[in-house]
Amino acid sequence: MNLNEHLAALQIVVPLLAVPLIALLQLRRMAWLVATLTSLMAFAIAVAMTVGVLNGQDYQYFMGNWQPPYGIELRVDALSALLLLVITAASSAALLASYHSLDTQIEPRRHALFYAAWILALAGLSGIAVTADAFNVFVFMEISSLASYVLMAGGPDRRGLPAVFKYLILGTIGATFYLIGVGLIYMMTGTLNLEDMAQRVTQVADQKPVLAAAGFITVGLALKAAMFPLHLWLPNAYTYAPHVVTAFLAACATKVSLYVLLRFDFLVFQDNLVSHPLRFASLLMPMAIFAILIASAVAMFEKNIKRLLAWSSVAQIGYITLGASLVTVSGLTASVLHIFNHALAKGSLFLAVACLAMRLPGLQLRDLAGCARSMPWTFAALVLGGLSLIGVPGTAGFISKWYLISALLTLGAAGVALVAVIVIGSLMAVVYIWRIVEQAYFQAPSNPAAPAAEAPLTLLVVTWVAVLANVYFGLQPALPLALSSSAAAALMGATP
Amino acid sequence: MNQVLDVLSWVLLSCGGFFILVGGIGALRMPSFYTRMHAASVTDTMASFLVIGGLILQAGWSLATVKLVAIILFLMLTSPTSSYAVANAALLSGMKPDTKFKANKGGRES
Amino acid sequence: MELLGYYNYWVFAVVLCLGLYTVITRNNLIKKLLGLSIFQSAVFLLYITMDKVDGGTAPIIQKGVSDPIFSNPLPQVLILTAIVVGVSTTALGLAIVVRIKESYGSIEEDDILARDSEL
Amino acid sequence: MTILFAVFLLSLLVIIAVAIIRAENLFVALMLTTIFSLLMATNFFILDAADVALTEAAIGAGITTVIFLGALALTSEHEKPFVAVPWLALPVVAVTAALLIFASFDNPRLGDPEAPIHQHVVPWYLEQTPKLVDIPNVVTAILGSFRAFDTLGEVFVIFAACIGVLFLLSARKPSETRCTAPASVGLSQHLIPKVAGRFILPFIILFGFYVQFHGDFGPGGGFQAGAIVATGLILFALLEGEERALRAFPRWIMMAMAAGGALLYALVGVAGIAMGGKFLDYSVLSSDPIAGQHLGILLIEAGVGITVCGSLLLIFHAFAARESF
Repeated sequence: MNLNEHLAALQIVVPLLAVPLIALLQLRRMAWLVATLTSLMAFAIAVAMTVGVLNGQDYQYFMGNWQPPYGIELRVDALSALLLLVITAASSAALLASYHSLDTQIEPRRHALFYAAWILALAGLSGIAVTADAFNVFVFMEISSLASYVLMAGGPDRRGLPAVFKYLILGTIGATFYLIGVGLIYMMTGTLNLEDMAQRVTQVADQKPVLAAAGFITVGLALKAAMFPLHLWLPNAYTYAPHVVTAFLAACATKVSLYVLLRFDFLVFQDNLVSHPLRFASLLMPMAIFAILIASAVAMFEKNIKRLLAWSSVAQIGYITLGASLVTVSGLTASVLHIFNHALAKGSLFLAVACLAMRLPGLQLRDLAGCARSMPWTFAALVLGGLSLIGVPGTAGFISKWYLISALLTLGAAGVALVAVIVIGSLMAVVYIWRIVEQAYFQAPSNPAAPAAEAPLTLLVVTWVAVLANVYFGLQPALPLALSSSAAAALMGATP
Repeated sequence: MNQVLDVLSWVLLSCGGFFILVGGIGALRMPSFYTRMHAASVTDTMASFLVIGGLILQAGWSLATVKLVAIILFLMLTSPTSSYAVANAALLSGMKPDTKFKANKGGRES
Repeated sequence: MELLGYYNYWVFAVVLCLGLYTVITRNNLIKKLLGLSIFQSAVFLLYITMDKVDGGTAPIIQKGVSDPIFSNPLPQVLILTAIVVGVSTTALGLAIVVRIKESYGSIEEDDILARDSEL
Repeated sequence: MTILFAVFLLSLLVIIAVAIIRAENLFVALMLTTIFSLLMATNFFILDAADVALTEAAIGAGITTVIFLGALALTSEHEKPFVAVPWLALPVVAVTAALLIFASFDNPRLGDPEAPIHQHVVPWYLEQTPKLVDIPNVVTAILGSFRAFDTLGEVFVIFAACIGVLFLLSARKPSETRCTAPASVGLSQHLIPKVAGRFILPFIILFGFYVQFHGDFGPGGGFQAGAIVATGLILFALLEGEERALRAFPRWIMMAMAAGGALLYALVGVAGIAMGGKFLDYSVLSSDPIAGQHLGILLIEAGVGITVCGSLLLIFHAFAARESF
């Protein structure tokens, strides 16, 4: 039995097998242990597959040994491998952090159910990344969404409940739109396998239903990915979720929907709809620009640190879509690279926030005054993560912005204007990160409830591993770069 | 023989349809809650038995007949029970049955 | 008669939009969920409409029937899944609504917003 | 004739949808939604989707209503009168509808045998099912074998909902809303429902098992059977009261069912790998591939039924027991 050929299936099956076990375990430390081990195992599988993909191996798996398009096919290429790395790494880091962080936020007897939902979210997200079947994507999207509603509603603040309810409504509308789109394409092509679909859409003479399908799929996934005018659910849902959950989901949940969007738009529609690249670009680009400018501006005036970072996430999704909307290999490379690097930066920032929240549960900006003295490590991590978010050379954030700018500059005059947008966005990021730094480092301690001690050691260690990963991938970007450039080439390769 | 059965079953079916109509009109036009329920119960019992009886004649001796008989038995058990539950709930929530025959509610009768 | 062949699609569109309208406009959270389940049901209708073949029967193979016409089984399989997804979402949404009612004392969206801004 | 009947039912569907929107009493709206689901199920039946009709009737009309009722009992029945005129929503929704109808003219006509979906993939299923899987119900063959991975996902969707509801409703209540309601005694004071219910109960469970094991040959299978058996047990809880129901059928059994069924399904898949095939490959389970398929489908359908039943019961009891929590 050669396990290597089953890796693609094991990526989902291992977490799925663990879920019932965790739900049955009533001991919370045991539940945590099993969940963490599962997540680490999933990470190991993702690493193994990444190595395989870089060596040119093609992970194609037929579920139940039925040939596609009759059965369900799993497929891992460079893009999915990158996504899987992000998902499993974020989950593992956040789970390690949750050992301490969760105790203050959720009653101990509910922990086992919480971890079961967590691993379900992990399985759902990795399922979306692995599968090559349009309907299977929907099923795993629902698993991950249901699980993430549960995770987000776990926070102690009652304002989290209406926020999650809103997310549930909008998320369900998004998923249902996706389902309508898939239904319309299925009606015209008779297949659900993405590869097969891409070939058969070309033969559809009349395009009205396919066009409607493209619209529904794009809008539905944009809702789930919190793309600019459809981002309304995100800030509150992230703010009131338990801190480790925010660290996990902010790093990967919206990106997975973006991944499906890229897959559909570049693999299925690109080749087949008349002037598709033009339509795609003209719709997405303004949205991306608005996202960068408006969301960054809102973040500048935000008073709660978590909400500030949540708004910054909306802006960063703008960068990713901006790269994709160029419809060139270099633009897509930058876009995919930013998926990876933003996950690193945002993940480590939210982990640092989790550290901070151990001593300062309110997380209001004004309470931060002078806290850097008592929590030097936490704030150093916040600053480094912030630098990566801004895109300072030497950090991961710099690499993707550099690639984005060089992709834009090939466009000529219009490109320069877009570069200006990126520069303005980055400057705004400087402002909102500076507001935290200023409060924490340069204000005299005024808050009587100021923290007296550093966060627990394990939490700090996890945070610092994440932060140092930012620096490492800022100096040694070879791995994500190789993955994202081959992913971009594969996506664009669909066009002749 | 077949002809007779066919005619008979259609008679039953149309009678069933008629009682459904009557029940529907009654449920809309009767003056109070309890009388409406009374009218609606016609569709539960009389109408459905007639319709299913007609269908049994159509089906002849087959597995479908057994299933239809099972449906009749099921309806005989459940529909009175549900009517009871509804009426009981109405009574408990404070809806008084009109015992003094004041049918001229709304002044419809002189 | 030709146009009647599209009637199902129109009903799908209308019911879908009625559901969406309820979700967007109503303040009451339970009403929103009811709207959401109508919205989802409409999609079931879209899929099941596709599966019909003239003169077909349910796709259950019977011995002895020569050259039968079957309706398409695949959309049915997909919708079985979607129905279960629908009830799962509804149950989770209702659990959240119950928690909202307990901590805010109301299930009307504007009341909830008002109560949060009091803080 | 059938098409006229279908048109009538579909029009009724639209009317009821409007009525649901207009109803201000949530209880009324809920009852109308149940009628909506039943009408939908009838439509599915007319369109030859017997399996889906059964599922919609059992889950859409049955279980969903029960869960809604549980939630309504914990919240309130009346909607606040609706005042604001939705100037924005109306055009958005109208435009969506118009676009969909516009696009529909290029859709294949209802029942068109030349439609693309009847040409690709599906003919293979209809042709190969007797040879490869050899069970009469093609829907079950696709659900249980060809697209078994979707079904595995589906089982975990309902398990996720069950975990979520338990997690959310096991939170401590805010102190001001805590009350010490007496434990519910159900309908045990009412003679007629009690007698009738007790009489029907075994038949409901029996029917559930019939649907479970007849799924290979006719409409039915794990989802429907799980929902039907769960309905029977919920009826028991309604008749006898929460407390007695939980004593007869405690929570840990339900949890073991919900988790065990999902585990069983996944393990059947792993057995495929262990015996040298792919995940969810049943052909290797036995020396004869077709016998292996039969065994695999039987096992996973059992897993589905057990999980669905356990999860739905847990969800119901989570709502029902919240009052006295």
